[in-house]
Amino acid sequence: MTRGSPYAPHTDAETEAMLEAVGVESQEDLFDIPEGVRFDGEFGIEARSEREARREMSRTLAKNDDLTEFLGRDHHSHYVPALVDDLSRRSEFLTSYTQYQPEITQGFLQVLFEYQSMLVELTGLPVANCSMYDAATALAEAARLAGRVRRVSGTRVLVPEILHEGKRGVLDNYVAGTDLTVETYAMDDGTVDIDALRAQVGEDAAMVYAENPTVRGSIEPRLSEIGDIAEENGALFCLGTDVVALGLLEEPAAVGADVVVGEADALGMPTSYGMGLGLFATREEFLRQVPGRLVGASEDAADMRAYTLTLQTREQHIRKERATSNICTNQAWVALRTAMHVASLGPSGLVDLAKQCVTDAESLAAELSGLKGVRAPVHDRHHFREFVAHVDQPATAIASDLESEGFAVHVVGEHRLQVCVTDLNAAKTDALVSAFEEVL
Amino acid sequence: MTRGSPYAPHTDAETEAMLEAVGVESQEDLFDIPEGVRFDGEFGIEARSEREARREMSRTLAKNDDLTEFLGRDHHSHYVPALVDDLSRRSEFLTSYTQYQPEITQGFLQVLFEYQSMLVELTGLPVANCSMYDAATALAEAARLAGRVRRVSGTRVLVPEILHEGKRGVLDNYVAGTDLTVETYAMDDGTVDIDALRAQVGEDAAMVYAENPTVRGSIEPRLSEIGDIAEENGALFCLGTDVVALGLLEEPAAVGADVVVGEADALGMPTSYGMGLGLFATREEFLRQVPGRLVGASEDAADMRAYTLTLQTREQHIRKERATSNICTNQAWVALRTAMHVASLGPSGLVDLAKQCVTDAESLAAELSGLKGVRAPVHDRHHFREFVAHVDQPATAIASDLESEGFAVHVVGEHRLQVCVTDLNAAKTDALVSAFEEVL
Amino acid sequence: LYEPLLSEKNSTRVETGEGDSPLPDDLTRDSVELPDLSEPELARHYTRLSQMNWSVEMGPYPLGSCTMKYNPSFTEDVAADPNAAVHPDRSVRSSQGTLELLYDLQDYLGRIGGMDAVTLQPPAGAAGEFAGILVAKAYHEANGDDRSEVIVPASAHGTNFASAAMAGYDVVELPSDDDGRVDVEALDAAVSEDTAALMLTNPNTVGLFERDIVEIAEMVHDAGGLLYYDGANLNALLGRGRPGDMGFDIMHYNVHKTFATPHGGGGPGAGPVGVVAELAEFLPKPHVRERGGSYELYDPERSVGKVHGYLGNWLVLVKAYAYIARLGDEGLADASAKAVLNANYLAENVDLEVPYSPFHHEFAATAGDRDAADVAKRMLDYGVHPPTTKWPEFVPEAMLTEPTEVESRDSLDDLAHAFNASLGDSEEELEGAPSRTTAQRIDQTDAARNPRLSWHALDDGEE
Amino acid sequence: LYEPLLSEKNSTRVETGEGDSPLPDDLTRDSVELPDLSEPELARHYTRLSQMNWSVEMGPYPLGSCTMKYNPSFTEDVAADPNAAVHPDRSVRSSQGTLELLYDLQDYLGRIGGMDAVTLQPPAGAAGEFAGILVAKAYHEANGDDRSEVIVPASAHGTNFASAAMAGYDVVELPSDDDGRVDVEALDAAVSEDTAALMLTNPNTVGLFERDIVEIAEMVHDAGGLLYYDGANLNALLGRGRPGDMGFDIMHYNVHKTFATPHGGGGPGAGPVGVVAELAEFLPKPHVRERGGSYELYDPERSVGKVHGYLGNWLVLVKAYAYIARLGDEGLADASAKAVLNANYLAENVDLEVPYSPFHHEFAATAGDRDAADVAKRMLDYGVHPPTTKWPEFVPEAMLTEPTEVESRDSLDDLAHAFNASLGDSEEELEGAPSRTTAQRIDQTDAARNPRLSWHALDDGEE
Repeated sequence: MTRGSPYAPHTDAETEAMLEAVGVESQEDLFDIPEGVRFDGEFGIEARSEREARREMSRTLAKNDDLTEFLGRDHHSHYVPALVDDLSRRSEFLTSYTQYQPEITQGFLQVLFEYQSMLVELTGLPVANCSMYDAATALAEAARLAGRVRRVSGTRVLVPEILHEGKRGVLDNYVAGTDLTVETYAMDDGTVDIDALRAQVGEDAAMVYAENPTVRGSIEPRLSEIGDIAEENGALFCLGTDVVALGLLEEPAAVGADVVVGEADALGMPTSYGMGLGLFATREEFLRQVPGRLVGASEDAADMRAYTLTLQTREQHIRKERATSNICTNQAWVALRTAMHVASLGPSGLVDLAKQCVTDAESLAAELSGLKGVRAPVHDRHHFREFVAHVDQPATAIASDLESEGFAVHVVGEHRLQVCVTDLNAAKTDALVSAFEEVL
Repeated sequence: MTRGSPYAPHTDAETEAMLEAVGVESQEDLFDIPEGVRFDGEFGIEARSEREARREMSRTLAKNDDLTEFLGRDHHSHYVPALVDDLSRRSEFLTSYTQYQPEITQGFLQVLFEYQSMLVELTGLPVANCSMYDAATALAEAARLAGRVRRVSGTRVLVPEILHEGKRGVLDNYVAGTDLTVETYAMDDGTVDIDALRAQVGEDAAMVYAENPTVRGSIEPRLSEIGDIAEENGALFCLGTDVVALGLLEEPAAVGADVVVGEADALGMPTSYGMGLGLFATREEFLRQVPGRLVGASEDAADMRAYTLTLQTREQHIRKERATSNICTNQAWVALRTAMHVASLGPSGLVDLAKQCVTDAESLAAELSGLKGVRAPVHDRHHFREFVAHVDQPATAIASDLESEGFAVHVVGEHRLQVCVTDLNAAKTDALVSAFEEVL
Repeated sequence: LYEPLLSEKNSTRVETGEGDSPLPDDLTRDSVELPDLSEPELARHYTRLSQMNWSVEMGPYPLGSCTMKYNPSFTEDVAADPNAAVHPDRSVRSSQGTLELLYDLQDYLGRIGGMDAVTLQPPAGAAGEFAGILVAKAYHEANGDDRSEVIVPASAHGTNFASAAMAGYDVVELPSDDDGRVDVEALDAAVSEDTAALMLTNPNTVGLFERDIVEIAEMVHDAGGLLYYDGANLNALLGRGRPGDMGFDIMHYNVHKTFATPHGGGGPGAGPVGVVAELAEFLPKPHVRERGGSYELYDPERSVGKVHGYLGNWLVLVKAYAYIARLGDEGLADASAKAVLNANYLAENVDLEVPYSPFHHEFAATAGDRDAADVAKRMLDYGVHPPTTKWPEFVPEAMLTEPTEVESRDSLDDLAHAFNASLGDSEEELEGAPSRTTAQRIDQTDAARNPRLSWHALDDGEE
Repeated sequence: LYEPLLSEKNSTRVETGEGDSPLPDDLTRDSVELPDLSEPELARHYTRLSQMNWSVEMGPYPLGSCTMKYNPSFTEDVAADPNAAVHPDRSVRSSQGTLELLYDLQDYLGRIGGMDAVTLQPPAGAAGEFAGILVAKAYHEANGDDRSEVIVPASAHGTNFASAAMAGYDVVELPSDDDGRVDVEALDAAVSEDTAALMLTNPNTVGLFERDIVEIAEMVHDAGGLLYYDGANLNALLGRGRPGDMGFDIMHYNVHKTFATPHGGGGPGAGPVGVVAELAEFLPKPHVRERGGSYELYDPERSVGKVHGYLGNWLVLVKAYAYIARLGDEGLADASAKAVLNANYLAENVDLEVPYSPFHHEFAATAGDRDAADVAKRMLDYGVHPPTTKWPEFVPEAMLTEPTEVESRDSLDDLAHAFNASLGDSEEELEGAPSRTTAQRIDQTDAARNPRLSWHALDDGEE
């Protein structure tokens, strides 16, 4: 019926009638583009049928090797219940816009309110926004918040020397336009070197950032001391974590965290090449400095509870260059999926999954350590999902050989591999150990 | 949280409270089963997590070889637009029951009304029901209808000698409890031998059944003569076809068909191991003899148009042993998918797809005929989707060799293969021809 | 809320001769007129229609005898596995995955019903009944035994009568006794050498277990007849009792009831049939068996033949398998426990008399001096789906209610509230109901008297 | 219509020490309290909530500047391909499928925008703006050129201001001229050796094409500044004009607008950034390139570094690719044609003055003496989603309306009716609106004055 866009419903007759109603002769007459900058429409992109587009893309994607991934490092995934796919794909959620008309978008607003509530529960902090892009941008926004709040006078942002390069890169860019500077502090056996940190921090620190677990999977044993150090020096304590770890590890509020950032998409999303969901929670006193959207409860004209985006005067579409952030489109639909996944797990399911992250990593490390030429974990710490293994042979060669056997692991040093185990690959740990034996 | 069924929401505390409200001590107390026939619950079926169940079944299904199927013979499929999967899976459609409360099931009723309407348009007959199980049961119900209607006095059901064995088998069973008998008539070069049929039919015929296209893919050139023969002998003319063929081949009503049966799931469903959707359409005069459900338009108390199941006094839940059929649960959701697919194609799309069924079969037959030791099509007829090819070598051996090359075709005789091409495998016809060259 | 028909939005008539036609004119129709809309318009049409439809994911669906449980999402994903999309005419060698799954499902169902062999071919419960009765008939014929009658309790599902009649049997209707169960004396009188089979539902259609089942089985067997189990109410018995252990010879399973495959607004279902060993050779063809670690199709020696063109509703069977595998022994037994608990709890909270008890998964309340159908329509206004009404007929103004195990106590309380509030409303309110729904009360009489079964049959001026 | 919070249905507090804990107590929290519900209850919760939400599959969503088009279903299936579920730390060798797709999308976007190199890393439009401004900054710094200002028209999207400020620039606001376009004289006065960049949307936020774009580009370039194109309105230009051809040096694309990826109630989006050849070495790292038939990641020589932890919103990019591949040249050009036609047709039928024209894909009507926000609320009662209101600010009581190409004439007529009927209603009706919606008018002031941002913050007694 239609030529051109299959998603434009106009029949030729309708187009004609509409042109007539508008009072022009052709579609071209509606474009007010000077001749010199007109374009002839020839991009050289061939139109495909739906079937062809699917087949072609499916073939392209099939060029990704079929590997069992033991990969983590800030991008984790767990088994996503079918319920989440099914319900999140409902077009009422998937194809809706930001809730600028709350009276007809109560459904999504309530889901986001529930998502915020879950993060409030898990972090112990009373304010959680309804998403940042990912953990890296959430951390960077936390630093900018530290730079804005009145009680902080310093300008130095302290981050651990072992940090995901993506986080560091984004942080550097986000603070480049401010008077903040970023520096690293030392680690000791995989977690914070408390004494070194204490010595380094000083009164001109704006923020101390630490992670639990670290990007290496180590569980930080002295969190509250870090919080104390930050507080004593008038700096904010920003804690990086993820939504599963929050189910078991120390509650951030209890160790003095002022801001919690991290990845929430470890629940709700399949492995998706680094696509994330930045969680961001903080204290009440920083409410008006929070970046991103917030959903609040209110009442409607019939005095029924209703939800709405609120405190929008922080945002760019109102405050322009004085906004707390430029973020506009966020990761709302990912947050919806995460909330669904958390709800599917329930409290026991979440705690159990988190425990499994500890025990599975522990077991796999022990099994690998049983092999000649491997020692794991390298760090004398408890671990969450992942750990570093020392290999006597060059790590790159082993990783490459493992890839030929169908497994992917991280190379994190000349003789260091990093291995991550979740419920998605736990059934394949024996096979991984055998492959190690094969290639060592 | 729950043990036992993951789909029963009861917490232990709730179960206790509910037992107390009912006034019993344990769940077991609610069962009034004599001791001698109680069962201990040990089926020996192990419970799996959702993830395990999916993985296990996915592995089992992966034991089906990855073949490109050139298979048809009454079970056809075409590319199903993503829209159909997406919308048909909406739980409001998928998880609803038969529309016994029409006031809250207008949505599904309207879809079924639209499905009926599409079949009315395509068959030219004014009454189409909203589904039979498949073409075989639809044919068998047509014969039973012929046995019931007043204007038919005969008892012989005439069917072509070339007929899908499933259809014949079901027909035999459905008429076994009646005074109808089934006999075959001769074919001539793949379609009805008109003279033989005329000679055979006689006044005691209840129904003459013919197909267009036949199970071999041949297009019947003398349909209206068959209709005339049936009419002249006081028998019903039942025509078997499918929903795509209806878009191009002669309109059943125009050739005198009294009942049209066939598969409608050639649109709307993936290849699904023979799962079907029986289409059933007939003349107004047989309305009260129609098996299965009918949706009709009516008005509600506000005088708005509304839809409802109607003429239910034909059905088993009202009429019991005097019902027109025992069918209760039918293929409503498949009908919904078929209607969505027809709507997605639109009239041009349907006609074009039907034309492609003719041209693709023709081209492939010509290409195969170009190979030494192959002649196709065997029948000097036009073909729809599929055709029979003569092979000099034993057909079974060739089919088996083709399977090793990754292709499936039918063996329909010692030296005969049947090959079916649709938009799903059309891109692989060159590869099939090459495989033939390889194995000949 | 009103959504025009597709045909009212835009239709086009296309001449088949337009463009190149690959066929001579005399083999083609002239033209075809169909709705002609773009994908966004269709997406909205069907989305809006879906929003005008009740479903089990919206709330309770307590239709007695229909067992409308929650349909787990993941079973859809399993059925959508590309490896499940295979043609039935593939070679057995290249279909091992499908055959293994079917074989295992035969096995599971056999265990669950206490049956020795199971066919998966019948595409719905009624087709299963028909297949089962064909098996009985073939068995008697093989014994040279000419029997003409099938006995069916008056309270049985309508399909029992219809299926027996389709197979050519005379149907003998059996009254219920005062307790709502099979009248054993009446049965004794009815059973004879003409009895091919007795078809029973157990628990029966008011939820009562047929306590005399062993005696009943003996009576039928002594007369040379077979005992047929209608699986519609099997959800009440999962893990608690097996038809095979009670003396049933043949049974069907309703997978969309007991095993939570989605009902799809009317279907597709699947109606596997289980039989005792003696009857296995009569099952429909082909059947799946295992030989030396691989699976094959074969025709049982004295097969009754076909009840479906191929092997039934494959994709439905996949979902049933997934459900059974998910629940396992413990889940299945819990399903029946919670189904029965829910029915009892709900009945406790509904202000209606329930004449027959102890019931299991469902109960037949009586609306007394109110019209059950009107009460049901009024319940729609309270935002729930009402129970089955006016059936079974021996319960006056019956409201046959089956909440299933998936309802929580909260939702049962809501349901009870809807019952009780409706019962508290005036006759006028009941007769005027529903008023808060997509459509108000629909004129069924006019629909049947003046059938308009397609958009062609609607007057142009009609709205 | 009211759905309780998950927490109001059932919550449980679980002690982490219950059962075996693999960690010492001092490393764990004591307990966690979360909603505790079964799958059927969750399915109903989210199904009901979905039914309380407007979406583009329900009807028109004519939010000006938001380009809410139909999102083709098939793109979801492509994104759900198991082979798309890969980790970014895989080796390049084992990620060739992903890299090829990204590379081809870089290429497509380059062609569409007339740009020489494109990064896909920014996870949203605003992130794209930020990345683009970082590129400009790096370019100037590389030239030893210290520039402190970014010029932004007063009518620009708020993100332009915020993104420039985030990068450390002073924002210079440029007034519109009387015709609603860039005031060229004011620009001439504003441009200086401090000008790092001018950020422009074209067509601008009232749908007008900046006719003087070539002159504007020259002015900015002559002063040593760069010209930045905000891609929010690119849907108006597809196949008709390319930012690169107009003199823009940097641009971002909003894939959820122009390329129909679903907006997901707020995101995720993706904001690829295209640049001219001279700026390619500054793009974020890593970048995808092709070498001898295979694809690899590399760091551009003077890369600005990272704007996302990994490579952005991969699954969104997959959907954008699918959309572009489906439409091709002809479809893309038709999209802009129909988008512009629809806006013009709708404006013709709405009884409101449109002060600025000729507009393209959107128009800013003025509600005159009515409150635009009230008119919008009243439109909700007529069953449509209203336009963007009170923005851009230089249009009094603006109703910025963008129907996009996916609306049919019928749906535009319905939309016009909703406009006109609302305008015909009384002040009381407008102020009391909406009344036919899930919620009535919501108190925004109270929400902000008394923030309740989680279920913990709600009073127990509140309903």
